[in-house]
Order: sequence, then structure tokens, then C-alpha cells
Amino acid sequence: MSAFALIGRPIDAAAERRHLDHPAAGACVTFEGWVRDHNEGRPVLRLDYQAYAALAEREGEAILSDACARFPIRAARCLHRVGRLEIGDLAVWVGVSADHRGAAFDACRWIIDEIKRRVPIWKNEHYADGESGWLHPDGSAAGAVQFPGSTLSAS
Amino acid sequence: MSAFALIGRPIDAAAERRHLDHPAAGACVTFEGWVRDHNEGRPVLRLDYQAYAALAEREGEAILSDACARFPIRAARCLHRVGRLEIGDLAVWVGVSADHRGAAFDACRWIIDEIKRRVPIWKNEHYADGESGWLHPDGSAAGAVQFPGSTLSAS
Amino acid sequence: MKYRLLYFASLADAAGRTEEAVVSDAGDPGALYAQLRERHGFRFDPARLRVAVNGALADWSQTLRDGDEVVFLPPVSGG
Amino acid sequence: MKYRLLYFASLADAAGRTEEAVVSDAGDPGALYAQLRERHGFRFDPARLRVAVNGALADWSQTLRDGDEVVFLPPVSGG
Repeated sequence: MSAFALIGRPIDAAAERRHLDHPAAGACVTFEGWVRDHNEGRPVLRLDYQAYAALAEREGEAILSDACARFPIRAARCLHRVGRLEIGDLAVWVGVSADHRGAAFDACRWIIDEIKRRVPIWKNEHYADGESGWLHPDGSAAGAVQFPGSTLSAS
Repeated sequence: MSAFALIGRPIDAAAERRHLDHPAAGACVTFEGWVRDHNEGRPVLRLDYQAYAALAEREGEAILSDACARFPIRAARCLHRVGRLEIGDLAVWVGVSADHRGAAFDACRWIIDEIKRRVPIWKNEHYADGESGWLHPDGSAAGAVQFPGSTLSAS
Repeated sequence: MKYRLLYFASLADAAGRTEEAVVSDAGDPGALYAQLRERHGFRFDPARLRVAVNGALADWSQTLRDGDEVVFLPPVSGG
Repeated sequence: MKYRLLYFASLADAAGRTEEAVVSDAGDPGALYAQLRERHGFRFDPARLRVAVNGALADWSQTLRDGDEVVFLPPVSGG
């Protein structure tokens, strides 16, 4: 199995974590991204993730390979959900094992930053007021320019 | 159950992780410290952790409380094994949930650094050559001054 | 030439479809986007997009060939 | 006065025990450690140790009372 994957069913974090085992590794850092009940002050009910799968998998694998070259780590993996998710669901999981904890923390953080920066996956948030919108971060501090979803643009 | 605990049986990381759930949390970072098969170039067979339990629990709780005051996080927990451990065993688990990933990474790393710096727990490494020794880090880059164990000091 | 376009996120909403076959005289992604932007009313300046050709990131000035799959990527929001 | 000492890690190895009751005229942890260091051959300078009295971290010059539990803490290696 490749180290990066898009997945349409719940992520089994414990099973993924076992793929990081290595007898020389003394540290394992994992990041989990959960679906929050709010964003930029608006109550969120659920969301959908859409991906350009062929390129997302290529970019995800490249990020993990880069991480293994940049940091003294033993293993790195990432899974990202696609499709409909509810509040509290695990949307993305990143795990890194290393001999020492500094590299494990640094690599895990670098990987999730890169995943968010460049892997072609998009989030459509569904709000409590019935609106929805694709998030397209513009790199500003505010984090995201929001586009009304198809329900609205039909009006 | 308190947020910090010493534990004499295997840590159930998945069960601990569920205690961090919070509907407003979008990020969860965990650190796992595993028993490595080597240290400072010497092959390690197994190790024992000893703790001054009353003070260790007090210090551990203080560290987690401090973390909740220093960082914008939702929950923080830590478990540390005591007794005999084998290569690959999970020795210490730290988990933090937060609205945003930056605080989750920062707090998790700060907690494990503080745990290692000040909680009264000691590691006795058993080496492949039959020797053993308590580790008493001296703060230098080398990381630890090693003291021969009781088997040797009887000679 | 004939290109296959895939649309994602708000670009799919604006185009009202997730893919289409396009016959165009545009020879590179920059020219092709200008045509499609006018047709579908895309709000993004090209400076805010990336482009992929046949599943790999590409330059806006890369020469397109007949049958290429072209995808304009709006800013991503995974993770 | 009578104190209860707990020993951990290499201090327990050096003392050959994990606890002991000590009758001493030492009035603070600094004086008590000097006596026990001579008795047991502890290798640590006090500057490398911390001290706990009755389960809480304490100063080396804190006045000890009869019956106190005193623990000298060598550098820790948990995690």
C-alpha cells in the first residue's frame, strides 16, 4: 500500500499507526484533522471533500517522499477522506516515526502544512443557516475566500 | 480520571485519544515515546521505568494545567508507563486537541519536553552485553550520564 | 483542437458541470482559460489558479496537444 | 530528629536500599544530604539534585521537622 491515500470510508487510525513501527524509532507524532462545528464564526453542520484524485495522490506521495529526504525519520503516512463528513469525523491523518522526537514533530507539521498548501482537495462547508460554500483560501490571514455553493449560484 | 497518570499495564492509545474529543476542536496531535533498540550507539534489550509516584503525578498534572493556560487548546492528557518494558513498547503517550493545529503541535511538544525535564521518572536500560544503567541526563548535548546498575555496583 | 476539461469545487459550480469536451483554437492553458472564463463566468484571475495537464502540474504557456486533459485548480482547502 | 528517606534510581543502588529511617541532627535537606552522601558514597553534587519534602518540591534550606519524608531526586530520564 502506498503511503498517501484518499479514502471514502472512515480512517482506522490505530491500523495506520502500526505501519509506522520501527525498532530504531523512539518517537511517533500523529496529526488528526477533525471536522469542527464552526469556521470563521459560522456554525457548520457537515462538509464534503472533493479531490482531483490522480493529481492528489501524486502530490501526496511527493510530499511524503520529500519529508523522508528533509528530516531524519523512519516512516511517514497520510490518509485524507473524500465525500461527506460529519462534525467530529476524522478528515485527515498524518503519522511520522523517527529516532528522536524533534524530527518527528517537525516532519509531521511540515507534511500537514504541505498537504493543505498544495494537494488538490476542496472542502464544501454546509452551514446551520442552509447555505454552503467551497473554501478557496487566498493566503491572507483570514484564511479563505468563500464561494457560494451550487444551490445558491442557481438563483 | 485525572489527565496525567502513571500506568503499570499497556497504554490503550485509542481509548486515550477519545478523551480529547471536542466539537470545536479541528486538530489533534499525539506524541508516542517508544522503547528503542539502541541508545548512544549501544544495543538495548529492554528497560525499566521507576517513578516517585506521588510527586510524578503532581508534577504531571501541573504540566498539563500549565499547557492549558499557555496554549489555546481544548484538552491535554498524558500517560507514562512504569515497570518493565520491551523494545517497541509504548512508554509515554501525550495527546492534545485544539481548534487549530499550530497550538496543538506547540502544546504537545511543550508537554513532552516538560515531562522529560522535570517529572521524577527514571529509566534503567538493559544492554545486549549484560550491563545495565540508570540514565541521569546532565543537560549536555550527549544527553545522559549513565550509572552502572546494582548488579555492577555489587562487584 | 479538442480538449477534455475537468472542473472542481466552485469552478464546477460556475460551469454547471464537472467535465466537458471543448473544441478550441487555444494553444496553451492560458489562452484556453481566457476562453472558458468568458464562457462560464469564472471569477478567478489565472494568477490564483494552478493548471494540470494529463494529471501533472503544468505551465500556463505549455503547448497543448489534441486530446489533452486540462484541469484548472482553484486554491485548495484540504486538511 | 527522625526522617524517612526514599531512594530512587542510582541513589537506591548506591544506598543499597529504596528507603530508610534516619536519626540525624541535620536541620535542612542540605545538611542531611551531606551526611547521607558520606554514609552511602553518593556521587552527585547537590547542585545536580532536586529535593522533595513530604511529596512536594522543596528548598535545600527549608527547615525539616521530625517525621518528614525526604527524597533526593537525581536527574530524571522519563519520556
